[in-house]
Amino acid sequence: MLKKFFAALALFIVAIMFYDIASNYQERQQLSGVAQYYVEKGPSELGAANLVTSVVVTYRGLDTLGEVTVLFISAAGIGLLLRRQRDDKDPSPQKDNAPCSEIVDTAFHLLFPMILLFGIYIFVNGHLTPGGGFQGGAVIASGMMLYLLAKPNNTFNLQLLKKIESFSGSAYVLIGALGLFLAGGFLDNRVLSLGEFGSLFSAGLIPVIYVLIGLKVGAELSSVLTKFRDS
Amino acid sequence: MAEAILNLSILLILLSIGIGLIRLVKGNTVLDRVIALDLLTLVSMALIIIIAHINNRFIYIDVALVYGLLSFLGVLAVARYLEKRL
Amino acid sequence: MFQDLLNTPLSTVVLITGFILVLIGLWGMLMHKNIIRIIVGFTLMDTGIHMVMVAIGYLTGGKAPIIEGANKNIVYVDPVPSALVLTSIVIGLGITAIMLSYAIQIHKAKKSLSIDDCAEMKW
Amino acid sequence: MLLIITVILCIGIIISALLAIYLNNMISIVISAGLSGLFASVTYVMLAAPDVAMTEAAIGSGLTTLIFLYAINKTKCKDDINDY
Repeated sequence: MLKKFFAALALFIVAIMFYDIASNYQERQQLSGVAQYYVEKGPSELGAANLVTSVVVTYRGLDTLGEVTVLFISAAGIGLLLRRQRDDKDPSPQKDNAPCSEIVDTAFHLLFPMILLFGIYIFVNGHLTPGGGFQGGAVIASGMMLYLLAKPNNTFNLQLLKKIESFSGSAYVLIGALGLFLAGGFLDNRVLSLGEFGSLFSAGLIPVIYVLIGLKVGAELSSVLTKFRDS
Repeated sequence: MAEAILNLSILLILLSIGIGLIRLVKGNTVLDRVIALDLLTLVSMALIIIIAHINNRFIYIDVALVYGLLSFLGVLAVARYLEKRL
Repeated sequence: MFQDLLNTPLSTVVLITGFILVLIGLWGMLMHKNIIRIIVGFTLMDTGIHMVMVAIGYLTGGKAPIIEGANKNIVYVDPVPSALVLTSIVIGLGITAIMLSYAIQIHKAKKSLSIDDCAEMKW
Repeated sequence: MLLIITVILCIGIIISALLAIYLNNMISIVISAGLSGLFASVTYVMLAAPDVAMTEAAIGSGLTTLIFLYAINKTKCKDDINDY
């Protein structure tokens, strides 16, 4: 009872705070200064049609690097927490080896390449259409999730996933450092030529960096799923 | 004419969202709620496409494509769990 | 009065929903004893905060910030909150996964998911 | 028209969040939490943020549900049979 009272009190205080914000809120009519700069100068400066992409990859690129690092640390922490001890008292119960049903099997063979292709489409076209590395990586991890559900007895090659992850992570940092020497600064995309606005090979380094981010996120989320299943 | 058809389809979609929510609230078993999840995913896919038409931006359809390819995965995961073979 | 309600901006509705969602998630986190239910409350809070941030970035009549033509008169929404929320959702998945792996470890050690059984640090 | 759609979506979000707090069955809780993410992603499309909507769709529809189900499966008691 006392616990309920204190919980309600805490909720009430937070609600007062939120009420103050919500009652003074008015929908904005114009952009703030920084966003105004991004919208006006972004397309001609960086050559990417999708402004969110240019903010994520170039203008706030260092934040994205930190974010990818956080994701890597969380995947490593999950691996550390869910590792199987050598003297485990009760081993995980044996799964029956019966194959899964006909429908799931057929749908797996039909859909698995399509989902992977769609993920690749999303992160290659990140500078033109909505989407990008994080979304494409999540779609690829969903394809791997379909694999785990349809083939319960197989496992991934975890070493290969780890290699893809470390390769793309270090290539990301190296390409970022390349901009330090050949262009304006760290993670600047104007190392390659900007190309024609709106075509696939444009916007300098943005597609390359987004492909690397997509591979890294996809490999990390797939290894998290595998660790959860095998723990 | 086209405007009337558009409005009618929005009304039907909102009606089916309401029906799905009723099944979600009432549903006695887990299976009812899974069916409600599937229905609501399909209906919101249609809603995204209609919003793309209203705003006249056809790049929004990519979001509906993601739903179309991946929406069955949640239902499949719950089904494998209920089979006790996850 | 009724006319005013019909002219409510879209983002106000979404902002208020986000705040209510944060309150619901906080209530769930405070009132339940099962660790997995606490984590579900955390994900609800996460979604609410994302909705608030997206609503703050919206401009009246704004279009998605993807440039198609050279028309200067189109109003685009703010791209910065979109970029922040984009990364925040992925990090939210990582945090949820790490909390769930802690829950699995606690269950392995104590054979129970109730937080009342984790009493070592209690005083 | 857009306002009506948004209000109904927000009602859906709040109803599914309340269900995720108050239901007693674990699987129903996970399904309701996933549904609140789904409606939220349609709301992001309404607010002209398709990138965010795509992220929420790709992550909220499958991956979160699967991780929660694995955790529930690992922490289940043996005599817990009222799953349906």
